[in-house]
Amino acid sequence: MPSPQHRTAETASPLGVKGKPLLKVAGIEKSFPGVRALSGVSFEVAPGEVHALLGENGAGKSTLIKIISGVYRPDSGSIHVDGRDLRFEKPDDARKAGIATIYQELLLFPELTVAENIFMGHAPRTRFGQLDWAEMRARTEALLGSLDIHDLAAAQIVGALSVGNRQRVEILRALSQDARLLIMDEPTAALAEHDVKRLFEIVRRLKSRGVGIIYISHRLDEIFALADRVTVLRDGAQVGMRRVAETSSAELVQLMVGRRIENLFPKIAAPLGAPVLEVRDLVRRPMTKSVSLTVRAGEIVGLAGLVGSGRSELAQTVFGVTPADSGKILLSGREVRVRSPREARAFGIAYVPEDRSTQGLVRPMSVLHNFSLASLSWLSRGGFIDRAAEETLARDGVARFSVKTSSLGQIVGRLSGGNQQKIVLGKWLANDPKILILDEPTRGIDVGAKAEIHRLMSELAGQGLAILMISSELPEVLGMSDRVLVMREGRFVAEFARADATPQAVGAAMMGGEGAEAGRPT
Amino acid sequence: MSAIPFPGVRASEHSVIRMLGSQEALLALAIIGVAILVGLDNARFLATRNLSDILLGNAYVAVAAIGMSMIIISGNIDISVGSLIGVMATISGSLAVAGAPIVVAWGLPLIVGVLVMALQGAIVAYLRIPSIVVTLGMLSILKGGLISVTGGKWITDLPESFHLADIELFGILPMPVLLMTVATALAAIWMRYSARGRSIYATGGNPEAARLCGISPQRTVVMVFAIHGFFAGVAALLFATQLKVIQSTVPPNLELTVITAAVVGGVSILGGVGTVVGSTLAAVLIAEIASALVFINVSPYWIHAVQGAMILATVVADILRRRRRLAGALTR
Amino acid sequence: MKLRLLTTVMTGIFGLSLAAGAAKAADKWDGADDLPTSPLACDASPAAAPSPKPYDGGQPTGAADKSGKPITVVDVPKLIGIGYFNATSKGMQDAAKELGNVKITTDGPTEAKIDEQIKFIDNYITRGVDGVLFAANDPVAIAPVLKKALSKGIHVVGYDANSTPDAREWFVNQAQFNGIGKALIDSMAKEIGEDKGFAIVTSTFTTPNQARWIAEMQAYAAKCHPKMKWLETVEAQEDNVLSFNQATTLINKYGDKLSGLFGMTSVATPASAEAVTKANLCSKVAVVGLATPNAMKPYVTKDCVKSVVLWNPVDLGYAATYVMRAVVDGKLKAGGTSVDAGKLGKLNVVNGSEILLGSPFIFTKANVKDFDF
Amino acid sequence: MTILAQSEASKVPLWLKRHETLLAAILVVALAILGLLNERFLTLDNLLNQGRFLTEVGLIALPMTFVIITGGIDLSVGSIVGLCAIMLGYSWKAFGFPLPLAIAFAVGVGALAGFVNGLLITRVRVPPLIMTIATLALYRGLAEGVSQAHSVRNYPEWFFSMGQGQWLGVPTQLLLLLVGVVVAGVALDRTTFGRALYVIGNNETAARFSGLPVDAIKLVVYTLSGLMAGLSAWVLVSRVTTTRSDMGIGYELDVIAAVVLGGTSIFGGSGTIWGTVVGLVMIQLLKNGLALTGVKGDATIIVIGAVLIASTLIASSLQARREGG
Repeated sequence: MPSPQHRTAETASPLGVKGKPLLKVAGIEKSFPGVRALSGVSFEVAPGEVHALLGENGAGKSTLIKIISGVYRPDSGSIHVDGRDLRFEKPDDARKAGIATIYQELLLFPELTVAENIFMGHAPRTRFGQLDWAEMRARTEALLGSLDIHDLAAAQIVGALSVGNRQRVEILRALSQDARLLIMDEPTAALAEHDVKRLFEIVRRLKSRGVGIIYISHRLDEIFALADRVTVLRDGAQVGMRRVAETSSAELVQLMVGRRIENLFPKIAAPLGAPVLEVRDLVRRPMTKSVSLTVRAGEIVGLAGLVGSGRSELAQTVFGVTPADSGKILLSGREVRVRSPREARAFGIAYVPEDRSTQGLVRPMSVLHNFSLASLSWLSRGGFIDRAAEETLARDGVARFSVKTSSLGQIVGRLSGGNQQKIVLGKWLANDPKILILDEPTRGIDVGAKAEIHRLMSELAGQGLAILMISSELPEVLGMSDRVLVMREGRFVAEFARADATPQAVGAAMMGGEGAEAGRPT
Repeated sequence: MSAIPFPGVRASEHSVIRMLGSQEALLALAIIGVAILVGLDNARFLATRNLSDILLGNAYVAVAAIGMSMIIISGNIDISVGSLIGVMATISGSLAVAGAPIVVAWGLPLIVGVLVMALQGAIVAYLRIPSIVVTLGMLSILKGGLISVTGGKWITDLPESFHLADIELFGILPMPVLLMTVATALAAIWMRYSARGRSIYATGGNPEAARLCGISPQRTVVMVFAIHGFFAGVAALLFATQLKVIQSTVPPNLELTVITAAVVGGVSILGGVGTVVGSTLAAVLIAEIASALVFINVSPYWIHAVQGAMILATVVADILRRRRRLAGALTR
Repeated sequence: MKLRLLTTVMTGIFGLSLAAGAAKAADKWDGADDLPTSPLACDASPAAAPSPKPYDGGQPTGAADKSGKPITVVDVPKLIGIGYFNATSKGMQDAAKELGNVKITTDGPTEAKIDEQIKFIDNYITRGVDGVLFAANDPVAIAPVLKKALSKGIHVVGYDANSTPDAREWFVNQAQFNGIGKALIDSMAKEIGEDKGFAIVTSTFTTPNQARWIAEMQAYAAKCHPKMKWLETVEAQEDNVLSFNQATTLINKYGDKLSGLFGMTSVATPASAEAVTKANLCSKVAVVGLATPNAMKPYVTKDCVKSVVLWNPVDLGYAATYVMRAVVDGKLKAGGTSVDAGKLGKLNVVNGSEILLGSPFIFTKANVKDFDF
Repeated sequence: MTILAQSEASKVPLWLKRHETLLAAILVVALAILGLLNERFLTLDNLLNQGRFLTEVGLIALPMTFVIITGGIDLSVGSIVGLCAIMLGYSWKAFGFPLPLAIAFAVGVGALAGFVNGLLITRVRVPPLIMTIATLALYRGLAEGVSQAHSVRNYPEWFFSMGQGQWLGVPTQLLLLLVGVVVAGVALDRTTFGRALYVIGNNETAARFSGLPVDAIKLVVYTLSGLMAGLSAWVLVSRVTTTRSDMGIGYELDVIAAVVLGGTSIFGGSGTIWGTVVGLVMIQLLKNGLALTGVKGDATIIVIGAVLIASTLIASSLQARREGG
């Protein structure tokens, strides 16, 4: 990666901070039932500038860009493009204003060709209003050429492309409607190393053409490599704006993490028992590459890593959603083969998934039925559900996790994120598991609920439960874990004892930047 | 991490050929294959007369299948098409007998078709009721309505000029075949070269993305149903003008035959792919097989079994094929 | 892989169907039922009057005596919405008008479905009528509900398609099966000669009347026109486009081997005629069959079809109504030998409990215009 | 039924209860009106008799409720009825099976037919709609092909007891249906199986992540659907005393209409047997009542079609309200 001096030299000229900003948002507020997503965010992007948005999950980055790209409407605040005050009713408005967004989950038509995907919705026409395929193909080739992309052809079917190439198609689509502001949401999260390099080249080209870019990433090294300025969000609020040339990763991490480590509920030291979960050289292509770990009774092992580093995939392999290709899983020393979540549950493995609404809960169903979901087998005799027992279970759950709900009949879809998460947790604990895997246990929930869940976790550990916690929030990892494992590209790259797990060291290891060798590589 | 089990470019070029070629080529092969097989058994089968009769007698299915393909591509289904054709045939015939100008007798059914289908499309798109329910309901409404209005009285003494299907352009080119080919060609071109045509694929393939591209899935669905209604109208004309009598009842199992043609034609049920050329070829194939079964002395009662097996085979093959081709997409 | 899948399934199905094709019994014509037949004499001489058979119909229990009083009657044909049954119900209305004290409504399923027809009759039993006229979709299946009607004191008279005798009182027989068989085969022989081949287009193999007729035709042909060659029977539901396609296929399949086509239904005959016309074979392929005049006019007037065999369905409905009235009035009792049917004069009772409408009617170019049904 | 009724409160979402009460209310009103229009309508005799007629459709409607709750659909039931009827007669006449065995065989064939549907739906992931449209044609074709359209008759007297006999004045098959209703109702309402159906219909992923055997359950559901169609075929054959390949044509429409009318969301995730029963009764009595009051058969078809669309509208709007927030 180029050195800072070189970077500033290159980006100094087009850095039109003084020039009229391309985009200027001010005092953006947005809240959802149960959560305050954004409180008064303001920032601007100049032509030819790469403006990075930094922040942990749930900090409000995604909400912000969804507002800028017209998916959400802000509760208050203004959006100016070229000084014109605009109200975006629908994504199309933003598009017309020259704003294009490349989401993490690429929005493409897998059955259609590259050219069609690029020009869908604004294709060139012949005099007779027919699609002009020749023209379309020509312009596609031109676009490809302009970005030196040679392994893509206009006629290819998008469904068959690599993730990197599909992303390029999205970028081309944005350019084809000559977007002047490009929003990239974690563009590298899913990319292989060489794809990342090519993405950088493309971003630099766009820069030099005066395209403004909002670049969202967790990876500090990328921000230093690409961005001119960086705005840091925390809990929906703007905590600082820095010019990249004048800041350091330490400062940024500090901004992101803030001083919250102290006011987190710390894990109470509990006596560690015998190993409960042991994983040996577990392989599940493509995301999990020979992983080994051990979790002991009463221990909380934190699994740090960036989105796309393979943490959730590992968890789901242990849980049997995507059974392992090879490797061993031992439960309390006994080797087991987990081929489905059903078997996993039977073995006493519990998994609180990262995506609450699609994987964790049945939103249209009641609190009662969600609580008992994982326990039906023991709640029923001869297939018949013991309603009394089921209701007691749910009541206890509501009481124990202080779930705020009007009744057991309440539809969970209507509850706040925090209460929903408590129910998912309760659903699994009701099945009293031996090993609990938590995937982003406090994502997108308010601080109060967060604290409660953390207290609960250490309480459970105290009772001898083995917990494997995946989290993208450093303070959470650091605050809660007895041990921190850092995962990158499907492998463990570092392990820290609680004592020497500092934000800087762990953060660095996660991002693979300088200092990755801190901590004993495993 | 490269999520792709096979190198992106080569595999995809491979699949381009597959996409454009496979279904149509396969069907063309099947058509020829059956012809030869049966021809060996009884050479008369290959007589131009017989082949053209097969086309003449079934062109209306092919025409109806064009619209059905669009419906399925857009991610919907229509069970009411058979009844609608019955209704429109009756309207057209009654008008002709009542002495309305032929143009009216031919034109009105088309309009009725468009309106009825557009209505259904609107219910599906805006009231968000699955097309299966809407069209099942419409099926019985039309069926019952037709009989209670006409009392099933046959329509006879149709004016000579009414018989569209009997017209032979330049004395050689029979109208049904002409309409079938022209309709197919136009539809195919429209779906390939017009933005609206492509938007059908987009809506069927990925509604969310379509929306973000400024395409309104709702409007697209209504449009598709309306177009389907138009083709159903044309089909009804061919159906009505073929014989000197119009039964003014609903042709049994017609919807099933039409859906079969569309599906066997390579229209993917998962929405988003397929061509009307395929559906037309499939319609021809089905008709050919029906005739072949007689030629090789098989009870036509097996025709449904064959149809069912064909849909099944095609759908399964299609799904497996897509699963393989989209493996890359699925792993992420 | 797709191709393999498709082909395997296709070949599988073909194999299956071929097997079935081979399995079909070759000893009798397709579509003929397996009941005993009674072919008439070859010459024109009327059949030796069948040995008088004792009354074998059923009897209503505790039917109110409505002789002379107005009655309401329901007519439940195989299905509503086809020309043929529109004609029969027209005849019934005519008769009702003449009699003045009969009210008839025609109602029935839109498709010839047995269980639907049963439900209709049952509903009318509940609703309460004095008489039920029916044309059975299935002689056996309809029996229980008809017996139920009898048990409720409702008079039951069949027409066009019979049920098992004990399930109804009388059946108005449009023409004895062997009579139709003879008429059809004779006129075909007259048109194409003795040693030519012909094929049959019928509705479905399960429709009782058609099956009966085909059986009688076969028996009569074997007896009187042994050299005529039956080629094949195809099914075409009650759908005229399908009938047309099937007829066309037959023409193309057999070429000059085919000199005649029988249409066994009022749908199949015009469709066959159309097929012949379209193939420009009017002079070469004769079409003989059962049909209603309106549908046949174009072909008869153009000399493409010489003769259409059919009793007059209007008369059939008309007669059925008179029989019903006679039964209610007690004028026609078990053992009766004839019944007065208005403009049709006296109709005779044959084999036990059937009233014979008369010999089948032949429509020709001369008279076809005089009919409108 | 009572178990189901009083369990509503805790068991199913409130709105559904409302939908059913609403439906029941409409039913009562409709009956009252029809009753006034024809005194023979609201007689025990007529009602029991209607029970006889709705049994065949009713038996299939029970598993169809399950299928639709899981978010699927089964259009092939009508054809399965035809196939099973043929198999019953054929195995008895042609293979010379003793009649009881023939019945069992027919029902078995039905189950197999359903199993095949389920297998391709779960393994190959063929969309249920298309899978069952295909088998709608295939199974009917097999029935027609195998039978060559020859019907089988002359069953022994005892065989008709199911279709025409009665027990304590109640039609035999109606008792069978009642048993089926109670079993299905309890299964859906009280068992883990029933619960799983709702979960799958509402969120299949969550069902998998909670360790439910999703595919196995779906397979069972479609097999059940076929099996009940087989039973229905037995009842039908016994009622009409003959076997024809065209039996059961169009049943799928009646069944789906009843289920959807009963408040089961065609999108899956909600519905009750109780509702389905109300839907069934409503349609049957509507047909009967209209016929008795002099409405011709063709007109009743129109009414049914309209009612179907309208009821789905209600259901889906309630669905939307339910998912709000």
